[in-house]
This record gives sequence, C-alpha cells and structure tokens, in this order.
Amino acid sequence: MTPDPQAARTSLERMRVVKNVQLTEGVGLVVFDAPRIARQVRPGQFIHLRIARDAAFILRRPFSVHRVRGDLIEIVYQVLGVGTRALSLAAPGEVMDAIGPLGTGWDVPDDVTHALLVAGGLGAAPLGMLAEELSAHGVAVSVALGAPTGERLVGRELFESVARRVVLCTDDGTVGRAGFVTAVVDALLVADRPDIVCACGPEAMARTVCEKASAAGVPCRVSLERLMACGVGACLSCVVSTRTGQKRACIDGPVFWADDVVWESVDASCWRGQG
Amino acid sequence: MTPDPQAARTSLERMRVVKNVQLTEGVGLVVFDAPRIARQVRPGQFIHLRIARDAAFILRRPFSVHRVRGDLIEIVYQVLGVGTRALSLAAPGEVMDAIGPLGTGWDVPDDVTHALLVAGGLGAAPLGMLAEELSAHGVAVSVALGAPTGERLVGRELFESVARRVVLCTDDGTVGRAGFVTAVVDALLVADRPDIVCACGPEAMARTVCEKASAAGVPCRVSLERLMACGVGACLSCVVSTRTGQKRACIDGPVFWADDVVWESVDASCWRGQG
Amino acid sequence: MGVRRCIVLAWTGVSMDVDMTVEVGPLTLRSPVVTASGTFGSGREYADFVDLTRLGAVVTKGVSWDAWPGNPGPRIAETASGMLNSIGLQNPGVEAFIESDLAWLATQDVPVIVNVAGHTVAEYVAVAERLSAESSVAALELNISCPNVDEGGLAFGTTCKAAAEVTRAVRAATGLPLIVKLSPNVTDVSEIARAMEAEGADAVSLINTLLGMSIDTVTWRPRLARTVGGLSGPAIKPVALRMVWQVASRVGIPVIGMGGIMSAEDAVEFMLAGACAVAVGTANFVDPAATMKITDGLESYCRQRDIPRVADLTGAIVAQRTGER
Amino acid sequence: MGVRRCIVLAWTGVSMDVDMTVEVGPLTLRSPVVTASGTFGSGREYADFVDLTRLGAVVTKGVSWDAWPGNPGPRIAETASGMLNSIGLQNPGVEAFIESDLAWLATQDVPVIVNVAGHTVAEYVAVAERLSAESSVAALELNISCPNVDEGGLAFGTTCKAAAEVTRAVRAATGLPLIVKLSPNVTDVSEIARAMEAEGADAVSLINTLLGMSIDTVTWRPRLARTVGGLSGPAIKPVALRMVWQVASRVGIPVIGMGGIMSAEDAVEFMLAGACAVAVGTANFVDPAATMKITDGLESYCRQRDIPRVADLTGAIVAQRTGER
Ligand SMILES: Cc1cc2nc3c(=O)[nH]c(=O)nc-3n(C[C@H](O)[C@H](O)[C@H](O)COP(=O)(O)OP(=O)(O)OC[C@H]3O[C@@H](n4cnc5c(N)ncnc54)[C@H](O)[C@@H]3O)c2cc1C
Ligand SMILES: Cc1cc2nc3c(=O)[nH]c(=O)nc-3n(C[C@H](O)[C@H](O)[C@H](O)COP(=O)(O)OP(=O)(O)OC[C@H]3O[C@@H](n4cnc5c(N)ncnc54)[C@H](O)[C@@H]3O)c2cc1C
Ligand SMILES: Cc1cc2nc3c(=O)[nH]c(=O)nc-3n(C[C@H](O)[C@H](O)[C@H](O)COP(=O)(O)O)c2cc1C
Ligand SMILES: Cc1cc2nc3c(=O)[nH]c(=O)nc-3n(C[C@H](O)[C@H](O)[C@H](O)COP(=O)(O)O)c2cc1C
Ligand code: FES
Ligand code: FES
Repeated sequence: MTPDPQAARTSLERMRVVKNVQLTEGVGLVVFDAPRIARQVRPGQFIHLRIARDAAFILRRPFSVHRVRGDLIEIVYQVLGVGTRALSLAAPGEVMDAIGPLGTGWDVPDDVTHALLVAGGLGAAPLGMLAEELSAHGVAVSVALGAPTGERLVGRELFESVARRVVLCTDDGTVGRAGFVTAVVDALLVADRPDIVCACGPEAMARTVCEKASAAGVPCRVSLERLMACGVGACLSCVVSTRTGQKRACIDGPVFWADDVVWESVDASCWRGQG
Repeated sequence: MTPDPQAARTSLERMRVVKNVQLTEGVGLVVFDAPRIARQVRPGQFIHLRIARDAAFILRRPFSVHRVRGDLIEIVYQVLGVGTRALSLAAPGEVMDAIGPLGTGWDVPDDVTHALLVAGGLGAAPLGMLAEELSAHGVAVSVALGAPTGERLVGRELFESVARRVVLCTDDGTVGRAGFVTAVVDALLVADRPDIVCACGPEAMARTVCEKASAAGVPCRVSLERLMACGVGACLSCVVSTRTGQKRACIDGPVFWADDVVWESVDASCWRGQG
Repeated sequence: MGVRRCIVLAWTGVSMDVDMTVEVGPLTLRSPVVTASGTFGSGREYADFVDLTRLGAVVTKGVSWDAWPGNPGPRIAETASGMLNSIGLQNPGVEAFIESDLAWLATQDVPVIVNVAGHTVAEYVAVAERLSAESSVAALELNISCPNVDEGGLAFGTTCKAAAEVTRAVRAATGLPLIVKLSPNVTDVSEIARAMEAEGADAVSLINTLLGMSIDTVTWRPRLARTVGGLSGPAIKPVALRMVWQVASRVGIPVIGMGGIMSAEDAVEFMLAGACAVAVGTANFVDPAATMKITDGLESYCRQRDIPRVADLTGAIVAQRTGER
Repeated sequence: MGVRRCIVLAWTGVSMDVDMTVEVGPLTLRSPVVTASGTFGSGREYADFVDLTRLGAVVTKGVSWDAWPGNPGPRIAETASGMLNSIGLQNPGVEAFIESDLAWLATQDVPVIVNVAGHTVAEYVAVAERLSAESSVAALELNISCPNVDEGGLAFGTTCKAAAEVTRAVRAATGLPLIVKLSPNVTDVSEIARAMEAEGADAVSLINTLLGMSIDTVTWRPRLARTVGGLSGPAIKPVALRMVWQVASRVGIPVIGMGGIMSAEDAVEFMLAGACAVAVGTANFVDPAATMKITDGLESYCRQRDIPRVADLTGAIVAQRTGER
C-alpha cells in the first residue's frame, strides 16, 4: 500500500476504448485497455486524458481510476461540459492518450485495520480501487456513500461486495437514508472506530467530513479537485493551500492529509457545483 | 434547363450520411439523404456544408453536387485539409446540415445541341449532373477529363455512360493521353463543333480553356472556386472580378460566362494548388 | 459598476413572458440581438433564414462616400476557432447603398443602423450627413477602424486624438443616434471609449476585429493577399468580453458587445459584463439562423431563471471577492 | 525585411542533415525550439517526456526577489482553442529558485534562460543582479507584463517609457544576454520593441498573453478568481504571428516568437514571419512531448525541402505582390 517509486514515473499511454456505457442519466463508465497504467496505478491516482483532437477545447481532463481489471482501467465520469460530453460519445475501438498514473494516491498507512470511506456523488470514483485493495489486505472497510438519488450511487455494487458495512444516503430518500452523507459520519466514527477516514466529494462535503474526523481525532485523507492544465506540476493552475504552503493538486495531491489543508472560503474556491 | 425561381430559394437542410467511401487515395464520395436539395438542385450548384461541430475549424465548406439519385445527393471530395479530413471520417448515419442549393449553376441555354465539358481533377465534380441532364435532353455531350493519374479520373464512368465522346488525359499517361487536358481542347472544338463549352478545374487550366473557347468563338461557361465564408452573398469573401464589377462567386457564380471574367494574375488569386 | 440583481418573481413556476426590449441610449430595440456590421450583408441575404422583425436592429456593412473596391483576394483565412478577413470595406458608395440596400431594408419592419466608413474626417462627415436625410436610418455606427488617410494610414480608432476628431465632426453633422465602434488593437480601450463619451457619442460598440495574420507553409506567402486582416469568431471572445467589461465599468453610455458570440450563453456573458445589446457576426456564417437561435436562447435563459427583463442581465456580473479593476 | 531564399542543394534527393543551430543575438542555441516561460516548470516536470538536451533552451517561470504567493483560484479557464490563466507569477523567490530549480537545471545539458519578474524597477534589477552571479544562467528574459507598482498597477510592458526604464536599469545591472518579453496588449508593439532595442536589449520575445475574461453563466461570476487573465493557445496565434512579423520587420535584434504554437507548421509560420527561435507554451499541457514533436517536425520540414539550415526560414516570407506594411 506504500508508494512504489517506479510506479510514480509518469508517461503517455495510448489507450483503446474497450467499452463505454451510460450508468445512469449523465453518468458513464468507460473502460480502456491500458496495460502500463493498469500495472502502475495506485488507488486514488488519476490519469490526464486527451479526449479529442482538432476540437475547440484543447486541454486534457483529469479522471480518477475507479477500478482495474487486468490490463483494463475503468473510469466513471459525470457529463458536465464539452469534454465529458465528447467522452460519452467515444466508441469502442477509439484511441485516446493519457498521462498517468498521476498524483499521490490515498497511500493509506500499512498499519491501518479499519478504514472509513466517505464519498459524495462522483467522489466515489477514486475510492473504488481503494476499497478493493484495503479489503484484499484484510482491512475492515466501512463506506458512507451519498448521491442526489438512488440511481446515482456510484460504485454501490463494488462497495457492497468488498466493504464490511455500506451506508447509503440519498438527498431524495429514494435509497438508504434521506439526507446528506455527512450526516452519518459521526455515527460511523463512533460505531466503527476507524483508524483512518478517506473522503472525496464536493468540496463543502469533503471539508465537513474532514472536520468531523479531526474532531474525533481520526487521521483523515481527502482527495481534492482543481482545474488542471498540465497535470504534471508545471503550470501551477491547481494549487491547494496547505499549512506548509501552496501545493499542487496534480503532483502533491490530489490526496492530502486533511489536517494539512487550509480550506478556502467556498466563495473563492467552489467553482464547481454551484449551479 | 433554365432556372426555376422556386429552386433558387436557399435554406438549411439536415442531411443523413448514407454512404461514405474512398474512391482513390485522397478522394472520397459521400452520399447524403437530402430530399429537398435533391429536388431543387440544378447542375453546377453547390451546398455549403457544416462538417463538424465543437471543432477548432468553424466555417462551412462548399461542395458541388455531383449527382442526384432520388432523394440522395452525391458529393465527390478531395481530402485537402482539416475539413475534408473530417468529412472523410464521417460514418453512415451521421447528420450534417447544409445550406443549399446555392449559386448560379451551369444554366446552359435551351437551344444548345452540342456541349463540350472540360474538367481537370475535382473540376469534374460539378459537371456530373450537367452531363446527365444535357444528354437526357438530347444534347450531344463531349467530355475532356484530366487528372494527374488514371485512378484520379473523377466521374469517368458517369461521363462514359452518358457522353457521346470522352477524351481522357493523365499527366503520367497511365490512362488516355499523356499531358494536360487543355491540350485536347482545340482539337475537340474543331472536331465536335460544340455550341457551348463548360469548364471547371484549377484556375490556370480553366482560364486556358476559356481562352481557347473564346478564340474559337464558342460561348463558354466556367465554374470558379473561391474561399467562402457565408455562401449566401453577405460577407464578400468570394469575389470574382468581372467586366461588370466584382461579383460574388457564391450567388453571382460559381458559374460565370467566361467572357465576363477578368482573370487575376495567378500570383494573387491562386491560393490553391501551389504546393 | 452598478450591479443589478435579478428580480425573482413571486409567481415562480408560472410560465412568464420575458421583456426582450432594451434601450441603447436614445434607441429602444425590441431585442438585444443585432447583427455585426459586414457579416449580414444588408439583411436580404439572410431573409430566408431569419425573421428580420425579431432582430433588435440590422447593422449594415460599412458604407463610404464613393464606391470602394475592397481588397484583392484571398480575403479570408480560417484559423483556430476563428477567421481572418481583409474584405477591405468593399461597398458601392452611399448613394448606391441608399438606392438598393437601404430601400429594401426600409420595407422591412426592423431598425437600420448604418455602419459608416471613411478615409478622411470629411468623408465620414459627408456619409453621415447624407444618411441623416434618410428617414429609414435609425442610427449610425461609426467604424473608426478604417485606415486614416489624414493621419497617414493608422486607423482612426487607435488614438484618442483621431477618434475624438472624427466623432466630434460627425456628431456635429448628424442628429441621429451615434454609436462609435471601437478597435481592440489598442493599449487602453476604455480611455478611447471615455473620449467618445466626451464627444457626445450615444453609445459605443466593441470589439471590431483583432489584427492578425496567417502564413501558408507550402507557398511561404501570407494567406491573405493583404498580408494582415481582422480576426473574429470564438477565438477572440475572451478578449472582447474583457474589453466590454472594462469599458462598461468606465463609461456612462451604453455598450453594444460583440466578438465571438455563437450561442445564447455567449450573449449572456456579454450582457453580464455590461453590454446592453449584443451583435452577432461570424456566427452567421456558421449558422445562418444564429441570430434567431441566440434570441430564443436568451429568452428561455431569462424565463428559466425568472428574470422578467433581459435588460436585467446588463452589468449583473457578480464581482469576485478577490476581483479587482 | 531581408528576405532570405532557401538554398536548394545540388544533391537534392540525398537525405541531408539539417543544421538546427540558430543564433539569437549573443546566444547560439542548438535548436530554435525553446519553452515558453511559466508553462514548463523548471523542466524537471517534463523530464519524463522530453529530452531536455534537444531543446534550444529551457525558459523558466517568472522569478521575483521575494516569494510571490500567486493569485487565488480558480486560476485557469478554458476558452475556444485557448485558455486563460491568472497564475499570478507564483514563485519561491530568487534564492529558493537558485537553490532548487536552477541547481537541478545546471546538471542538465541545456541552456537556461531565466524569466525575471518584479513589481518595481528595483526588484527587477535585484533579481537580475543576483542571477548574473550564477554561471548556469545563459540569459535573462525580462517579463515586463507584471503589474507595475511604481506606476500604479499598469504593466511595465504597456508604455514605452516604463518598458524603457526597466530595461535600461537591468541592462546596466547585468552582463548576461538580455531578452525583453513584450506584451501584446498595446497599440503598437513594434514601437515598444524599438525602444527595447535602443536600450540595449539583445533580443525581444513575443507575445505574452492577451488579456481576456470569461464569465460563468450559471453563477454570474468571472471564471477566474482575479476576473481577468492571460489568453494563450491556438486562438491567439494569428495575433502573435502578426506582431512577430511587424516587430521583426522593424527591429534589428532577433525575435523569439510564440503564441499558440502547437505543431511544426506553426513554428515554421513564426520563423517565416521573422522569428529566429520559437517558444512552445500551452502546447506542453496538451501534449507533454510537444517540444520534441515540433523539433522533429521542423527538421523534417527542412529536410523535405532541402533547406540546409533551419535558420534559413527566418524572415523568408514571400511578401505578397499586393501586400503592404
Ligand atoms: C484529480 C481529479 C480526478 C477527477 N476524477 C474524476 C472522475 O473520476 N470522474 C469524473 O466524472 N470527474 C472527475 N474529475 C472532474 C473532471 O475532471 C471534470 O468533471 C471534467 O474535467 C469536466 O470536463 P468537461 O469538459 O466536461 O467540463 P467543462 O466544460 O470543462 O466544465 C464543466 C464544469 O466542470 C468543472 N470542471 C472542469 N474541470 C474540472 C476539474 N478538473 N475538476 C473539477 N471540476 C472541473 C468546470 O469548472 C465546470 O463547472 C476529476 C478531477 C480531478 C482534478
Ligand atoms: C463552389 C465550390 C464548389 C466546390 N466543390 C468541390 C467539390 O465538389 N469537391 C471538392 O473536393 N472540393 C470542392 N470545392 C473546394 C472545397 O470547398 C475545398 O477543397 C474545401 O473547402 C477544403 O476544405 P479543407 O478544410 O479540407 O481545407 P482547408 O484546410 O480549409 O484548406 C486546404 C486547402 O484547400 C484550399 N481551400 C479551402 N477552401 C477552399 C474553397 N472554398 N475552394 C477552393 N479551395 C479551398 C485552401 O486554400 C488550402 O489550400 C468547391 C469549392 C467551391 C467554392
Ligand atoms: C467578413 C467580415 C466583415 C466585416 N466588416 C465590417 C465592417 O464593414 N464594418 C465594421 O465595423 N466591422 C466589420 N466587421 C467586424 C464585425 O462587425 C465584428 O466587429 C467582428 O467580426 C467581431 O464579431 P464576431 O466575432 O461575432 O464576428 C467585419 C467582420 C467580418 C468577419
Ligand atoms: C499557465 C501559464 C503561465 C505563464 N507564466 C508566464 C511567466 O511566468 N512569465 C512569462 O513571461 N510568461 C508566462 N506565460 C506566457 C507564456 O510564456 C507565453 O508567452 C504565452 O502563453 C503564449 O504562448 P502559448 O500560446 O504557446 O502558450 C504563461 C502562460 C501560461 C499559459
Ligand atoms: S495542473 Fe499544472 S501544476 Fe497541477
Ligand atoms: S461567401 Fe460570403 S459573399 Fe460569397
């Protein structure tokens, strides 16, 4: 579970689309044949994907690796704008390239015995591999999974198959408990006594989880999203304020120790999910 | 054969790709299901095609209608740049929209009995429909068709099936006579005594044909290509100098009476085929 | 800048009529969507695609005193998300324009804004005076991006002095509403806008095209016969929007925004940045019905958000906590 | 402008070695392809993708005297064929830069050009002096697009006076080759370039980013926390190329061209327009190996045309019969 220096080496891989399906309205799953990335990637890492050529949008898009199966990597994506729309139209056989694997990964300490994973919406994407790997290493995994509605509970089956306990929350109450996933965190911290919390989701949600973990004295890892141009640490577009200064989400993150993060006011940093 | 005022009305049509095949290296044939355009189009007219959306190139591309079969229109295209490359990748079922039919068309006078059609390379594209329509009206058609090499003789079968005489010329002599198509024009003017010449091809070639026709005292129509932004006469990007002033190739042309054209020096106007 | 918040109607949910009327100084337009000069002919060319009566105005191509032949070809070149043009203001001269284009436009139920071009101050004045005699002209738009013969070739629009001089002269010569169209090829566009305001312009419109160039790597020649030309289209939208925002926050007269508007969302951006109306140019070439789609889109954008008047969008940008002017 | 025609070799057809060396004033670079400041980190970030020894030079991000925190986020926004950035010259200050980035670069076999930033003339001078003491610095690139505190916020690069003042002061403080990087947000970029030449700059580089803006139509906020930012990428290429051509034809010192270069063909355009070398910026984000592909492409472009030296492309544009300056 500790980083392997070799795996950290980034390079470009040409990947063939093997499968691309809609999971629910506006959420898709794409599977790429990417042997090198599949071999190197650690849970929580991401790839920086070039979705289209000759398009009016030029930048790559970062996506977490949700799961690995042999040479195949799986990405769960939400259709938000022009890039993910183009991704949703990619047909099997198409070739795209990606830089990766990139970033710190969850890098959960080896001595952990019980982990609590808290995911909001697409925040479940980078937690899939982690849940699998932790349970394979004998770590007891609890998952709190939230979404606006039952259909949008990303990775539900995966989590249910490997976790000891999965608590589902939906804003509309269609599945599991009605309300935000943050509401169940305190109870799980008490009930399951995790020695680590791993959180990912909209920034306000992630922050709340971090604060609850901190209050309970449980170490917490959090995966943050930033707009990224280069993905390799060169452009400084993705900075996160931490106690030790400005860090780059792409190579110093995206996963940080929650206590290191200096949360910015939602006003300035929440360029996402405001609509 | 005279213009029908109704047909001149332009509008937008959403067209489905029915077929898209490579004819030879760098030349393709695309067939669209376009009932309105198929019904309205006259020989020599063109459509202004929006090949891609969300692409870095934004302008439409003009293409002559080569042939009509029922609701279907056929376009023969040469892969030159980003637009025609994208066109060559269009799969059956895709939908594109086009403005059209546009432009003057050949509009050959009704009393013509013998026509000589001279085409260089892709210049054959707008002459296909004309050859068919003239021969259907009992006009004797001679065709001089030139290309760099035998495989690139666009529309050969069509012309051979409807014309009284087809003279093939290739630069490399693989098929027909070796040399430029202009070399056979004088002989055909004498032998077939056409009462009209219709020419299309690279500007230098078209000009030579016009001069030969003029020298022989035969009226000549010529189709000219210009870069076009709007296609509807609004932007003035496509002007052609004529004896009666600057005309727009998109609506005052693309087919002009050769005697009206004031040929510009190749230096200034030949932005094509210099490479 | 006066930030006007949208007024949320009490009867949210009930389908609402959006008031699309906007005021541009003395002009009241039934829609904020107008055409950009030089991209819409006289409107006739687009009459098959566009219901002209639904446009705020038709802005005509540039009209000079005498006929101008325009530039040699090639006159356009495509670039990434944009195009270059060097049409060179080809036009038949003001008399011929009045006889054909304007006469036709006068029969249509749409305000006509005539874009005025000139090589000298005297030529601008002559054209403006002549057009002022025509009742079918709703306003003049002064195109100060023409090569300034009086000053030896630099565009009128690139120095405050020349821009002020031509505006002052035309202002004195016409009682028509006067819009001055600004060039973006300057260090400080708001300085020029302020000078135009001081000279009595009723509104400013911006941006005209950015000066650009493209070279054919096969022939080693410029792609445009005139070497350089004006860049338009989505590529320039960020620059246009920035300039509209700068100008709108520094002048008291209305701003007509343009540059790369392809969609209703683009139009909303310009209005939020401070534009009272928006002009659609290059988009007409891409989609001849672009102005209609943008009009419909603006209307439904407002309806979905219960914004009663499209004019409420103007200047409604929420300044960022950390933003600065 | 001196039009140099390519020399066609007698032994056409035989595969030829292209001389990729270019001279940029006192600097001899083994390739015309350098990195654009701020887009390549210190080079280390791209070492997995790029053979640094094949670059003409690594141009570092902007370095100031003290550490600068940069701007709040969001710092980037994507636009049609381009991107906006408002990184705000975040950097650890010159000492930290020397200790980490420069120390690492010194171990690589590639010339290092350090981009120098400052809020005041004194800060520029201090940074330039400090860097001049480092033997691993091949040249300085003066970024005069920084907000000018001495003059109250306008960038140094937007007036001749301020640009001349900072260049004069830095020229006096360093013996290193001095490149001045010009801002495109000006009325007449060649006027500023000439002033830089007069102050003893060894070369000019251009263009820096165009000032632009983007607004989120959902939140009504600017997409960048700082409201405005710099536009880069293919969208700006026509403007950049025009400016390089204008400047190259009006100054005697070498020009390093940049702005939207994504391919070898783009690089050729800039060289034909008069650039001695080209910098690749935003393209690195799109393809981390972009500099290598452009280098390879330039070499084969020359080889296919029997152009013995890539430098022969510089200024070789064929002026159009009807073109004019
Ligand atoms: C490390 C990392 C891992 C990610 N993993 C996933 C994942 O597994 N699945 C998934 O669906 N999404 C993931 N994202 C977010 C994803 O990158 C964006 O949703 C995507 O780039 C949007 O592209 P677009 O072109 O569709 O949207 P755009 O048109 O670019 O923007 C649409 C909206 O999405 C926002 N957005 C754009 N880029 C990002 C970004 N990098 N991060 C967050 N929001 C963004 C925009 O601000 C805007 O509000 C991840 C982001 C990061 C930084
Ligand atoms: C009325 C008319 C009818 C045409 N009919 C046909 C046809 O039936 N089949 C066919 O293959 N082509 C036809 N063309 C030419 C066709 O429009 C261009 O080849 C096409 O636009 C090139 O697009 P591109 O994106 O591939 O090339 P670009 O990348 O845009 O340019 C590649 C090269 O093609 C040249 N080019 C671009 N646009 C035009 C244009 N409008 N006319 C001529 N050259 C151009 C460019 O200058 C450049 O040298 C016609 C043109 C006109 C004006
Ligand atoms: C082909 C063409 C011709 C133009 N002619 C004129 C003109 O005559 N007068 C003028 O003021 N602006 C003219 N413009 C500039 C446009 O009106 C507009 O300011 C500019 O194109 C930016 O808007 P857009 O990006 O929506 O096209 C022209 C633009 C184009 C593309
Ligand atoms: C993220 C980013 C950061 C930049 N930082 C700097 C900088 O520190 N100093 C500088 O002179 N230019 C900086 N630039 C400008 C680039 O060096 C270059 O001039 C500009 O981006 C145009 O080139 P391009 O289109 O190839 O990116 C930066 C550009 C970008 C995109
Ligand atoms: S995305 Fe460029 S530094 Fe992180
Ligand atoms: S293409 Fe616009 S006038 Fe002909």
